[in-house]
Amino acid sequence: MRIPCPYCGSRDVQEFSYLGDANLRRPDHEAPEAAFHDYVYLRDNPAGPHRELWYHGSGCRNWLVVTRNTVTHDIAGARFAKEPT
Amino acid sequence: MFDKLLEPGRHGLVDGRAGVLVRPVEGLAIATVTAGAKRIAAVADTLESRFGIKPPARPACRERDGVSLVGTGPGRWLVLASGQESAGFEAGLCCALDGLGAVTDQSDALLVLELAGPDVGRTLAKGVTLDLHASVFPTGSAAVTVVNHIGVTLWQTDDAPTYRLAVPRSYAGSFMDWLAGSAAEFGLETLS
Amino acid sequence: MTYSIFSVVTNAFAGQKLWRPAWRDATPKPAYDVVIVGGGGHGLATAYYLAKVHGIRNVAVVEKGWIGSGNAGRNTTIIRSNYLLPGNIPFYEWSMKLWEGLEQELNYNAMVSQRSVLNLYHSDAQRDAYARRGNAMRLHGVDAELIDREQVRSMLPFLDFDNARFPIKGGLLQKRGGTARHDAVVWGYARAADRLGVDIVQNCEVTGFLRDGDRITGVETTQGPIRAAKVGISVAGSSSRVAALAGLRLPIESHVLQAFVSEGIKPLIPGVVTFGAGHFYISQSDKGGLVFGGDIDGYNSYAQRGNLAVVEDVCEGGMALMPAIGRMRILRSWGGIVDMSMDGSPIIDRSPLDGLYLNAGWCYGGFKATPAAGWCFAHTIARDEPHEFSAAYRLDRFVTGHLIDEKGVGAQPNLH
Amino acid sequence: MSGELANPAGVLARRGVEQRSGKGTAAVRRLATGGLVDRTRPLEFEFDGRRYTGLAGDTLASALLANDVRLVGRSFKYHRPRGIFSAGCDEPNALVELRTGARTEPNTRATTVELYDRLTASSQNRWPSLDFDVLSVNRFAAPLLGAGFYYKTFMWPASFWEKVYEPLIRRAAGLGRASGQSDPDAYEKSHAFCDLLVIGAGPAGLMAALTAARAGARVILADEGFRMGGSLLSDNPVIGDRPGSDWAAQAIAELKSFPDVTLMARTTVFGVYDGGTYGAVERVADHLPSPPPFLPRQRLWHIVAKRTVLAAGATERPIVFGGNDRPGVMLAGAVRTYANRYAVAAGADVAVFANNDSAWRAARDLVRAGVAVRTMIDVRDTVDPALLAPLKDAGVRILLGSRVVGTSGKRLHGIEVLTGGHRSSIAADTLAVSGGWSPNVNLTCHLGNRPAWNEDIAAFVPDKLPPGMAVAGAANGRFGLADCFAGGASAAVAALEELGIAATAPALLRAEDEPYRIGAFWHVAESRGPAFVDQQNDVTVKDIGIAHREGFRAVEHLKRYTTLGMATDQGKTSNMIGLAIMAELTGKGIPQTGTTIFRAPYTPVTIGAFAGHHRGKEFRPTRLTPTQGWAERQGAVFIETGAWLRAQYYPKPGESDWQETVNREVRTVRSGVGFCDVSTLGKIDIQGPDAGILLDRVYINTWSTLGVGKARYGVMLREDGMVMDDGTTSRLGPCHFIMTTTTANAAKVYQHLEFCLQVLWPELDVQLASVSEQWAQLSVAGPKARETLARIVDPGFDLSNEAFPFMSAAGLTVIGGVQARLFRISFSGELAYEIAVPAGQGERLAEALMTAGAEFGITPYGTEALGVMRIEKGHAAGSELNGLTTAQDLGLGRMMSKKKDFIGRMMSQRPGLTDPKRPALVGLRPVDRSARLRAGAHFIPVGADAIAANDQGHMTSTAYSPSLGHSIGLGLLSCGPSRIGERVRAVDPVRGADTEVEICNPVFIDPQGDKLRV
Repeated sequence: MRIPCPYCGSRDVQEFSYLGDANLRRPDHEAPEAAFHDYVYLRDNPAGPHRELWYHGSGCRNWLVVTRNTVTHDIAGARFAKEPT
Repeated sequence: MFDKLLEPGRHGLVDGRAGVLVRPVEGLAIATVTAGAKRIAAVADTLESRFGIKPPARPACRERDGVSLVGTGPGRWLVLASGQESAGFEAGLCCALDGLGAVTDQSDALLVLELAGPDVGRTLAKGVTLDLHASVFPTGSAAVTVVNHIGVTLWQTDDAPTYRLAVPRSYAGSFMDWLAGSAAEFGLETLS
Repeated sequence: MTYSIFSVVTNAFAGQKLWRPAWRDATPKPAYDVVIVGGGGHGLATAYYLAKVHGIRNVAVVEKGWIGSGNAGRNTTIIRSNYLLPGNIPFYEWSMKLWEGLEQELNYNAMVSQRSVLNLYHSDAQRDAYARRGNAMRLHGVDAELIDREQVRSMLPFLDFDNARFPIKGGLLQKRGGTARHDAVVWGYARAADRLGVDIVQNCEVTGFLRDGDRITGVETTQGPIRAAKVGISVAGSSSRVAALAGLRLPIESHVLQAFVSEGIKPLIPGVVTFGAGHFYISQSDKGGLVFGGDIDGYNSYAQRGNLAVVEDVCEGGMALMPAIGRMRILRSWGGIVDMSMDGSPIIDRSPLDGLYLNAGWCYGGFKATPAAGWCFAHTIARDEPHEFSAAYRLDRFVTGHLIDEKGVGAQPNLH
Repeated sequence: MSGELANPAGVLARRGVEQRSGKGTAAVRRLATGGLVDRTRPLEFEFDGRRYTGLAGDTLASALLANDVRLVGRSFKYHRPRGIFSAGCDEPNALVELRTGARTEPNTRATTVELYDRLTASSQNRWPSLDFDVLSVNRFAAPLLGAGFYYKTFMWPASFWEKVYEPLIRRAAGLGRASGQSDPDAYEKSHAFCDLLVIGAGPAGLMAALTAARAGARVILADEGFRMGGSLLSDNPVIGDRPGSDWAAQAIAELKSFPDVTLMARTTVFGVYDGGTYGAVERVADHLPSPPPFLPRQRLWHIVAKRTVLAAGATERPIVFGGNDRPGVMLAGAVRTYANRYAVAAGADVAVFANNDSAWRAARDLVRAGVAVRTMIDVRDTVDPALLAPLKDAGVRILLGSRVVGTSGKRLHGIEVLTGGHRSSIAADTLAVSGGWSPNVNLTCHLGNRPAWNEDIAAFVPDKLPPGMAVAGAANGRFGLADCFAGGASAAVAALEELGIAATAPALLRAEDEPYRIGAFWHVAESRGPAFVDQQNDVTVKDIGIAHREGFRAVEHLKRYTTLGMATDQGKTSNMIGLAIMAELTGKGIPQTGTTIFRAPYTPVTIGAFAGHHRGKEFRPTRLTPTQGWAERQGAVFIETGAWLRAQYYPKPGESDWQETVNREVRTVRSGVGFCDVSTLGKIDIQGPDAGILLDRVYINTWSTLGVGKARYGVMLREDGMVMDDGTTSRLGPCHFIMTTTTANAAKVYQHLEFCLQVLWPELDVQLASVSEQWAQLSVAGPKARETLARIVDPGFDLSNEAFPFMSAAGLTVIGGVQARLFRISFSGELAYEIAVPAGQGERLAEALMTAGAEFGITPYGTEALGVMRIEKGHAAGSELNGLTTAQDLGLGRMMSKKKDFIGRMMSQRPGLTDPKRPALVGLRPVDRSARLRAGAHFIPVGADAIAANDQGHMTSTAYSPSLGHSIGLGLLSCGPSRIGERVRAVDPVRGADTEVEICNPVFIDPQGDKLRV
């Protein structure tokens, strides 16, 4: 698998480490415990397109949001996580 | 440190001229310069006015008067200056940037190697997972990548082609083992 | 027909013509007491124990493909109970005990073979961690031995003892561990359940749930609706997808785990061996193939295949540990979709919806759990309460913080 | 076990050689003319101890046939004698043990082994000899050993399975033997990139490559064979007015002239992966007695291709009939290949049995080549007259509407043919069989696609393809030569067009485009004797019947229950027939029945190739500390700790064992001074106006208030509330911190901080840089630490307790102008400093410290003494920071700020994490001071049974404390801190220990910490 890093270009998956669902948002610290439980533990885990976080640790050290199909592994695109959607 | 890693001279195949030449690039002051998202342009301008080189916004290397700027990430550069004293070089950069961006001395963190020879491409292909073909990775291209499980920064300095690799100090021994093994079939000549 | 020396010989003379189907290919009735979703080892074992132990025989197992087409037929067939944490050991030990009597119980030879499982250690810290684990096992009455380098050498002389990057210093040995023939486990449970009246319905995919408010009353399937007083989900790899049909979100990610088998060779590796300094474990099947695997690919996936990086990582571990297998050839590789749970441990529990029960989150350890998972899930469904051996596998443990994290890596499924 | 089996055979083999005094026998079946073998280069080889001669260009199989060796192996289950069946990687029978000793390669297909001089091979799965094999008695048990036999028996008595049955089965199973010795050859990996990857160098592949090359594209052409050309070499067609092999040679020569074209012979593309990545294995030296110096045996290629043309050809399948496994029964295409390419007559008296036209052309070629073909049998009632003519002219007896029902002879000497109700016996030593051709669709299916059924050619053909792949030629179900050329060219043109490269198809070549007609026919129902579908696994038509009868009708159930297609040939010649027979039995059509899944690898690939050079010491890189060289000169003993190699201890002459050395190192530090390289700790440079805010959020304690020039101990949690890492972080300037992490978590923490800055709080203005490699950091500890340091810091820096108290940090210069950083922090509990200099100065600093501390008896110390002293001080480390402990568990709960949010705060409040009964950190000492404590022991109340119900925690770390003169330990004990003074048992059944211990404060030395502050 190759991931199109917006800075480095197409790179082998071995240069990246995977975190998971990129749609999760860390709750505000005033939020109830239940919100943190959902954030830390519950996942949609879809079969199909998935926005997910990858860290290009052996490259430009950027966190990326990669849109990848979990059934076909096709990658629709990738952007820097720090850039607003 | 280099001579401790690999005996100077010929390794692997001995007959014919060596397919790969390697030499350490010593006496470099090296620093990383990192800019916050909002100040990338300002930092780039400062670096340009100081070194007369426009810092690349992509993975590339620009060189002038013994100073090289290698793009290693958005708003992040590796700066290499030959014949400069590292602490002074870092201090100088710090004041020039004056808090605009972060400057970190890496002069002792990296072993910089120069690789050349007719078989350098075939040798690097054994570890580098990038396309180094001239049409894709011409002179001036750079990449932060991984070779033999070792993170390296790699850039091409001329069309020979000649490459430079910055290897983390603690991994230098293992890297040289990999290089010697991978170049053995072509013959490896270590220069100093 | 009961399998016996008599029936085997009779058939030999009858040109094997007397055999009957191992299980009936049933078409679903309109309603059952219990419908189990998923015709894998766990689902079929659950149906078997519902009928055998709890006398609930009006049961259907609905399978979207052919039985055993999921992880039951895609694993590396290892059975063991060498766990660390109190929530796990009694469960897996009960599973081991059920394995030990399985052939007689099912009248089917699942080739349960207790050839031992050896986990190698390569540092003093790792030795102490294995000592802690071995001691925990012993306190639970499970067999465990801590052996040193020379004992390992005498068992496996062909390991790399002289030139290893991470020297072998010893291992944790469970002699009762070993392997079983994975497909035979599925077929054995299917045949035994069928003989107790359980309907096994293949090519029947669940497309939704019948519900009455917050109560589940059956399933919608590609073969029509099937009503049921209770529905149990046992669909490793697809748990999130099926649970989503009932509107539930689970603490699970689906990941792909690859496994490999080599060409058959004469016996080389006596038991199961795991490498402590890389991702590699191996055993040799009765047919002679080296069966081995390593880490999951590490990204969410529903494709039953992986990528080269992991194949290489596994083989690098293999060559680092046993350079004698360099000339052996990989014959087949495959991928299974595993439920990676958020603490690396499974869930056997009632769901928040009445009438819906959950058996999920087995990560890559589901095969060895097959008998006990069936046993405990059947108990939970029949009695509406957790079985003592699966009492820790509650869905609400993530809320309360009573996690069962053998690896101590936290809520990061791809690291478990 | 393998040894017992092997040796007798080996002995016989050796005797065989001696008897025959190394004289090569004549190759009686070599044709006088033709072929693509080099008659000027004879090669000697040895099979089962007997010497033979072959020619350069032979495979082992063609050389054996040339020498009239028909019997080469025994089958898996019934040990039936088997011969050479095919001429390629689809071979089910002719598997041999190639080479000897540590280089032994079991299960090697004789049909793909390129002959080399002094090649040695032996037959497998037979004892004592190939001719007389004891286990061939199994065939008499055949009525018993049907599909599923094992599942129905061996259950009585229960205990016998492991003890008796299974060992016997295991010994009988498997084919070849592994040497059990370390593989002496090297392997490596490489990476390649191209516009167009062409898989297969037959007519379609060569044409695709030529088309792309002429358009200036970057092309890789890979072929599994040692000579490119595919069917152009085996079918001997005429192109224009020249032999196909000439045209192939010329095409290859032209391809070689392009700088951006790479020809990879002996290279199998075995797998398709995501993102246009293809796995291939190049057999660099398998055609040589041993790899030349500096060359690997095999090389694994990662080929990343923008586009791919699959031109992998097709595989012939047989027709299944009684006794079809007898040596001498071969695939028609193989017999044709042996004649055309290798100039070998497979037999002296050949009959052909087919259901399609290709076999008639095979027969025609055989006649042309001078091979005696007597009989042509076709199940069809009529065939194209154009096919009949040449055979009629040659006097071949033609039997249409006929089928072979049986065979005779150990090696084939006769067949029984059924023609319109009449059975007749026909003499033949070779039967060339063809049931039609199956396109090699494997690679089109590796990403999960299924092939589609094509009625016209009675075969599955590619359907949905992997991204970027096109299929051409026979692999696409187009068997005509002109079709192959045209298909290859147009596939290349289309692929390049998508890449914006303009290409034009070469002018069409004049080639005979012979029609291919087939009458689908799978097995002969009227067969006499066992009819084998999968010859290697001995799966018969009857076995498929059993599977059907018992309900194993899904094609995957059929495969798993009967083992059909699970042998080393992956059922290349058998799967199709097996599923056709099942379709027949169920009455479902073949497309409804479907195929099993095609998976990588296409043909088996060595584990060594996948591992490359990553074995032995090179399994993973080794990180060396800045003082490695110096420590070596000191005679230090080193130990692997994760990726690092570190000094474990520094023995002195006269010290009897490591314990004595470590005791001395600890005592020296506690009474004088010592130093230790702690450069392996992670060091992260944190700069920017919001650095303090970041630290407030990642650490449980408060940081924004830390003064410049000060250091502080910090603990960070995972979001789930468990401790992630700890370390000391110092503030070097208003916007500049330097964080230290544990050695193990350095990379993880760095990634975590980047996550916080890029994903959680991108608004924070903070920049990170890892400086772990930049600094050599030495811990200088002991009452004499200050006096020692005073001699190396440059004048002007005030080391006094007042000017530089505990938990201070500063930049300075040492040993004459070397830039350095000094931190007054202590892991050992002594007056201690950590001093950092640029890594290149590390050894100079070590030498300077040795000199400076000489009069105080300074000693370097290693990881062992470091560990002892941290345990004496009750500091948590790896075995306490095990990912299952909370700050509370480690006695650090009070550090948790109530005033701010930080990662892990919320989840750390869950009942399961705050339960007062949770095991918490305590110190432990043996009641009997002479007893030795061991980490991993569990705590059981005194007088209670050693059972799980009474388990109260475990010992995490232990050491012998030279300072206290006895063994000490740290542990996690339920309600521990409230039980100081109580006693429990440390139970360690796996090491047979049960020691009563006293619970105490985890800080054994200087609990008030006075020594730190002097």
